[in-house]
Amino acid sequence: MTPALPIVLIAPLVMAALLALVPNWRLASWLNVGACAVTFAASLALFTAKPAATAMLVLDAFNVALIALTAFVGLTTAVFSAGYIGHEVASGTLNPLRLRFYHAMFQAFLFTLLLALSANNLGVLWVAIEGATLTTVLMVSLYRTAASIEAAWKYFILCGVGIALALFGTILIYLAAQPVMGPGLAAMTWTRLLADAARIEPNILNLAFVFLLIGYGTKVGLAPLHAWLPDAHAEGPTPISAVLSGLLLNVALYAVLRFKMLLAANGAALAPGPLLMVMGLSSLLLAALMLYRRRDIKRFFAYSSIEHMGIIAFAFGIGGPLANFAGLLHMAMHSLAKSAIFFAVGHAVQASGTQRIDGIRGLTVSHPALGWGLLAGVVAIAGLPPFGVFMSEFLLITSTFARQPWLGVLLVLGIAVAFGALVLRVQRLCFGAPTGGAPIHGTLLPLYAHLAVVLVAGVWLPAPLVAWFQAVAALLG
Amino acid sequence: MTLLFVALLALFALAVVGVAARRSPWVGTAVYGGTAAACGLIGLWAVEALVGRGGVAAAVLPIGLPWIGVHLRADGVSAFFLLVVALGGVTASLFGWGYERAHARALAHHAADHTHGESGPVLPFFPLFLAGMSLVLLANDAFSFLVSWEFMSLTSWLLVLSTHREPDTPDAARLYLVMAVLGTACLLLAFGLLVGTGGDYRFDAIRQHPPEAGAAALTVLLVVLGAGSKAGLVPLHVWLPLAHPAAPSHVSALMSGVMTKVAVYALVRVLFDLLGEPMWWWGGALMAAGAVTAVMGVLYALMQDDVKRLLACSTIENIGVIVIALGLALVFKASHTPVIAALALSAALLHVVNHSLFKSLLFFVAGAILTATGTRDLNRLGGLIHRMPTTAVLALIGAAAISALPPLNGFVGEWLLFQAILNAPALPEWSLKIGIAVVGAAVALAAALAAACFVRLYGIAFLGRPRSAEAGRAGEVGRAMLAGMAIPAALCVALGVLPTLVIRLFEPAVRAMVQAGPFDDRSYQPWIWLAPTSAIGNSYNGLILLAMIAALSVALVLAIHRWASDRVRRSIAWGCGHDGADPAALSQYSASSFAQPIRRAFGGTVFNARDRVDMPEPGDTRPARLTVRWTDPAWAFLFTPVRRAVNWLADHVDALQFLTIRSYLTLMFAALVVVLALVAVVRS
Amino acid sequence: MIAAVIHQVLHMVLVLALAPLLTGWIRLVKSRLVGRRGASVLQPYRDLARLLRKEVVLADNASWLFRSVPYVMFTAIWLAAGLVPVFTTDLALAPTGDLIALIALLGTARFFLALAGMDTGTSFGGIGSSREMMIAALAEPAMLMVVFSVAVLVRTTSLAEIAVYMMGGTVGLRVSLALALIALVMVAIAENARIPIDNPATHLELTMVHEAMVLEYSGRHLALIEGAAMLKLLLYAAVIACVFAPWGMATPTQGSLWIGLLSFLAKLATAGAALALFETSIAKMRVFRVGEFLGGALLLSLLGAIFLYVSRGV
Amino acid sequence: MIDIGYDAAHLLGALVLMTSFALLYQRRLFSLLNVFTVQALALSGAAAWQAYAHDEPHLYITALLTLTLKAIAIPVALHRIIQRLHIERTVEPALGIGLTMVAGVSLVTLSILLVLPVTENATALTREDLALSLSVVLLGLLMMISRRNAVSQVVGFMSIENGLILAAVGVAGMPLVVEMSIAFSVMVAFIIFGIFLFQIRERFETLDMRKIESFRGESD
Repeated sequence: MTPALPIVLIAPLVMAALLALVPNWRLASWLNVGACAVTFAASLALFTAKPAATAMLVLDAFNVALIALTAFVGLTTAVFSAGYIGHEVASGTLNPLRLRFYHAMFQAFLFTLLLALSANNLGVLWVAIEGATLTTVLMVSLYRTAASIEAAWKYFILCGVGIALALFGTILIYLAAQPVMGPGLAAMTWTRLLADAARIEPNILNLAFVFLLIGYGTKVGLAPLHAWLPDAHAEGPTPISAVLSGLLLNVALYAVLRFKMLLAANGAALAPGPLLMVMGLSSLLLAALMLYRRRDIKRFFAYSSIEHMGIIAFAFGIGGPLANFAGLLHMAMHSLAKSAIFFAVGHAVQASGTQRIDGIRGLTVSHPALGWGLLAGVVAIAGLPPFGVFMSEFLLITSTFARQPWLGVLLVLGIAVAFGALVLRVQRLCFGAPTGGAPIHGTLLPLYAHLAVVLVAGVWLPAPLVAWFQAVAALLG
Repeated sequence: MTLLFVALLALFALAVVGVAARRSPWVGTAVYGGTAAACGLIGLWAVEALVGRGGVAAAVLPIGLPWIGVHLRADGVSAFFLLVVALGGVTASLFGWGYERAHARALAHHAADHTHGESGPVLPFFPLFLAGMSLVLLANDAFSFLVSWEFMSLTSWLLVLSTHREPDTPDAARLYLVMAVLGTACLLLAFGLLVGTGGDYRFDAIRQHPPEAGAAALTVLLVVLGAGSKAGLVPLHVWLPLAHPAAPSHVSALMSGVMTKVAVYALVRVLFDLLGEPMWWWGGALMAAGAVTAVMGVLYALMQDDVKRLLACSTIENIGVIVIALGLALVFKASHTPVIAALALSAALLHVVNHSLFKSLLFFVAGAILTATGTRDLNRLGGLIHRMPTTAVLALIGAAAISALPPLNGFVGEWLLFQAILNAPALPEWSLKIGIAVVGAAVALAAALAAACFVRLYGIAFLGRPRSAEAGRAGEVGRAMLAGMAIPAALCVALGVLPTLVIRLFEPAVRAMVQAGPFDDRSYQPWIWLAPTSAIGNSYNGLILLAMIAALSVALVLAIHRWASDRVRRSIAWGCGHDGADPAALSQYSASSFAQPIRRAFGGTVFNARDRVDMPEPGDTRPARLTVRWTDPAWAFLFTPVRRAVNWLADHVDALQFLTIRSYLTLMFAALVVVLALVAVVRS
Repeated sequence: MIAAVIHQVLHMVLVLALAPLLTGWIRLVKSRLVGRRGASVLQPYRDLARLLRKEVVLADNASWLFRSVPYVMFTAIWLAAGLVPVFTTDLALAPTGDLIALIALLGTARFFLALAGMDTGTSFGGIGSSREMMIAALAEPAMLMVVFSVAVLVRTTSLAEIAVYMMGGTVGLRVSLALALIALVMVAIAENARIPIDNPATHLELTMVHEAMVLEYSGRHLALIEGAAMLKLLLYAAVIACVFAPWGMATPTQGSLWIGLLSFLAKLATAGAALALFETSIAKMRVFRVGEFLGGALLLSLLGAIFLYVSRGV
Repeated sequence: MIDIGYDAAHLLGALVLMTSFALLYQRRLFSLLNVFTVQALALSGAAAWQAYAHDEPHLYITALLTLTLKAIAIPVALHRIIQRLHIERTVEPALGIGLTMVAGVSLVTLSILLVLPVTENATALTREDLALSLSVVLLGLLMMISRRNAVSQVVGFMSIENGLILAAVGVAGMPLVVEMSIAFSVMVAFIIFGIFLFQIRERFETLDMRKIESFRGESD
């Protein structure tokens, strides 16, 4: 097995331990970046040499791209966070001790995500996601403000219960598989399960999927399980908001999809599609309406994340090659665009000293680079060309309307309502007489890197990526 | 198509230049010059394509949707509309160059007392906007079509926002983008229906398998909604009078004169080409929508006091006329009388190019007025004919042309349209025969009202005495702007005098859509005569008309000055004792008072318009004031309720943000139990 | 071809010569009807000549537009008149424009006159222009609907061909034609500023429409405008005659010019008398009732167009 | 003959379920903790028995872990907190006890209805075990919903966890049970000693969630 995959996993783990010991936060922030760079490089190496699946780890068409994406967003976020915390320290909101903790947790969080993505074992997957919850809960409460602790508490309680339900689902899967492939690891290994899926008792699978959907779905942020998401995004440090939206939601959804594959391969089990569609549509419509009354900029974009997770869930729910392809593309595009937006928001909030939307005005005038970047990000997330989100929404809407007209109309309605809110806000944020004039810390490179990728993807997708997505789309049924 | 690609790439490159070199003093010249050149290339290519080989050229690029690629194809229709875009692009760049320099100078001049501060960037988006429109016309698969369509909306939105310091721009821009996206959504759904589940988004594939009746009907509805919202069909027009004027004038010209035509192109492409054999009622529906739009549009225009808003509303009217012509063409195509269909379609296309010309011209005029006086409010203008003589002449041409006066181009379009309408008896359906008579009345009414509307515009703005100090101080604008106005003005005359040439030019487009030409089975067709086949023995000749008018009036002048007196005495006009006494010329008719008779005749019922006259007591010297209040039915009955509904929902859903953790847990628990119960039920 | 050109020239001269005569005739009949002796039918010629000799008094802020409008509108109307066959259908200009073009030419004249009314910047000009445009806004569609119903019947809008077809007598009596005729007459009354829409002889500004517009004109300009108005009146009479009573008119193939000429004079005389009778027997209506009057005309013409289909499947 | 293995496991499982009913029933925090201790003991007993009966030594670790952490450490810690904050007397159920009971019973029936039919081909013990643990999970959830006090919510959460571990040990030959239980315990520990002890207390000087929830999102 090539060293690439181990490096991807070990680098963050080691760095997490190491960073816990580094007292100098500036050094730590750059070590953080370095570690992420290593991870990203290794993840790119995965494209070339694809190791065979082991009992614990697997690398296939589904997760290879997501791993690279995760490593990339991790890297850019680390770069962003280096500048971000500089300002936080300067303004005295964070002390070095907490920063040590923060950096360690950042790496640990990346580790858990990468582990979850590359896990070939249901147990490992569960442990990884549980670890991700733990680390993020602690980082959300980093500021120690009442609001942040309340957010962390809510996050823990809801996602803890979710995780518990997911574990129960996992046990049920094992229970279903064990008669077929005997006790032991085999009955909890993706590759094996997928191979013998057809012989597994479908009824238990159904039951298990319900628990897994509700469980992991909580972390995806699907309505009505979404309540933790906005507050966690709003109260934590902005880099964490970026990775929460950009990575954690994707990984949780990834878990759900793996199980969906299992059901699809089984054949006799209930089709989970309608369930996903209902939850997706409700998330979409709920979030779309919620956007109108938000006053806190980070909470605003957190709700937009819920909206997009809804769209994605709907896409996988309706299924079929086109919709699944659209869903996968949308996952990637959303994580890039949304984290880019959070980068911009972080700078904007620091520049204007408030998180209230009313307090931020005319960014394109006061900070042109930042303002236009934010605008571009919102345009991208709103699904306007030439950005990648448009392609996925195009595929989704057209293919849906051809098959389920009414659902298509609902989908379009939700997207349009959300769009109205986005335009309303972004115009006020980016145009008009400017408010905050403070200079911004750190580089805008991460923001524009993400936007560039999203832009390119909107115009041209590399063939191997397409091939992977199509393969996975076929598996998702 | 190489030439075309070069031009398009140049446009994109110019956008980059506009960003990169934004500090350089020459950037404006470079970008606008380059854009003009690129548009010139596009125009040349289009003409060559039309004259040369019926204009079919195709290409596939390895980008866009992975398994489809970007399909581009230029047939006659695309080439024709490309020509319209190119014309608009050239003139708008020329005008915009001078316009922006003038405004930069004004800004530098009184930067101190200038309230608005510098405006947002225009340069990068201007060429992109043109490129987007051209790509819409070239796209030959659903994806690239919608990408370019939405790209067009996006860039124009940003162009509108370049004036974001103006008080009412943001709302206009927002409404615009939301309406644009709703329109795109409709088109998305329409293409979803056309493509089906196969996922083959190529237009060629759609052409091979046109949808069956039900789906086709739904598609028509969706396309009319989608393209109509962009073109400004009532009641989807509400954004148009707000957004078009908000942009800088040369952009307004492009949005009103050209972008709406791109929407018309979408209608033509889908209804005549992609949907295969039409049903007669499609055309009926189009005509109904067009008739309402035409009449309502011009009535809106008559209610406006803002020059640019007035022009935008008149765009609505013209779009209505074009849509009526399209509907006629569709009806005749459905009833298998292709030659008449060709006549109607020619009328539509001719009106497309006509309107793009005089509407650009008039928006340029509005821009010139804005530059010279700093206001767009009719009631603060007046007497400009003395201070902006050249502009006044060009504006007069524009006003006369849009009022469909012979021998200018506007009239030719109307003439062709009426010739097509007069063929109604050839139709089988009774409803249509009678309906078309009504539609004809609507067109006539709209035309007559349009004349009134532009007498009002020109008379108030250019004639009479200045109604404000700014208007009194105004001066003629620079050469570039004048040139930008002169080109379309000249073309308006040329097309009016020699319409047959241009109709011949776009005959390939007509042929491609209705498989016949307006002059078919006519053995000999002298090019100075306009005598379409199906215009039963009727003909029109603008050239002779113009010559006669010129000759007769010259003769008249000479004769009278030779035989009768030619003495002239200047004196003060009888102004009811107001002579010098009202410097603000308040005794003059104002824009509102001019529109009053028509408001009385129509406004009361349509807009429930109310005049309030505040007449001072005798002896009181303050001037009487006439205030007009009116409501737009489209807002009152459609948009305000929708907005209210969304707000109501938002208010009520918002409670979910503020629940306790326990209630959220309960939600989760409920979800779990419900789903479990569902599974149990489904299984048993 | 040569003949057509000669006819055309004769025609243009003829209409020019007859226009004041028609006006004079109407005035005479009117004054006789109200029991006055009245001025001679030649009075209009004298008036025009007098005006032509007078000097022009221009408002100080009148622009070049104000000075050129009289010539433009006069030629436009004259040209329009040149399109209407009166004694022969064999006219060189006939194919240059049909009824629609004719209506549009009249529109051009009106457009410029309305502008001229606003040029001096007095309130009366504004009143006149705005009222004139409102009247036109209703009159023009009515006129076009008349054209529509005639054209649907005759399958052409070229006046010459309409005349020929009507003389063929294959049309017979028709409801829709009757309606169209009534509508056309109403339009003609409105367009020529006759009672009950407007009073050509009024001196009370507030009730003026046409007169208010031209209030600032004097001398040769006024002469041209008056002349144009007379031409317009003649033109409408000619149109009605040509469409609804073309009998006696010569065609390229048959009929003699003299008969055509005499019949035309006869038609003019009757039309003038009828108009005078109508005007003496009715009172002027308020300006804001004009809308209803012309709306009625529009409806009648529309009905006419629709009745075509009802009466016999065309 | 009597299958002692089955009976013992059955007995312990049932005991866990009974205790979670008892948890629902408790009014006072201390008694709540005591009942929870009993549940933990029963659970570790079940794990140990499973380890012995099916000879899966790694389950002993689980048993031991449960015993030390849940039966001893956490209850003691919670006792401390309760005493320090003087909230001995406050356990006010949000729903009435009776209602809670009814809900609990219906949940148990639901879980039995769900589990039994789908597991025909599993062993009787597994089926029982699964049904029991599902009921325990649901009851734990119900408890979290029906209590306002942070301590009792944590207790509810931990009883959910107990239910899961019961299920895990019940299923024959399930791998990674230990790892999962460890991960879970770590989480709980982190939460309790991390957020819970220090932060909430230093911020609010209370454990009543109503106070904490006054800082709900967008209270600005």
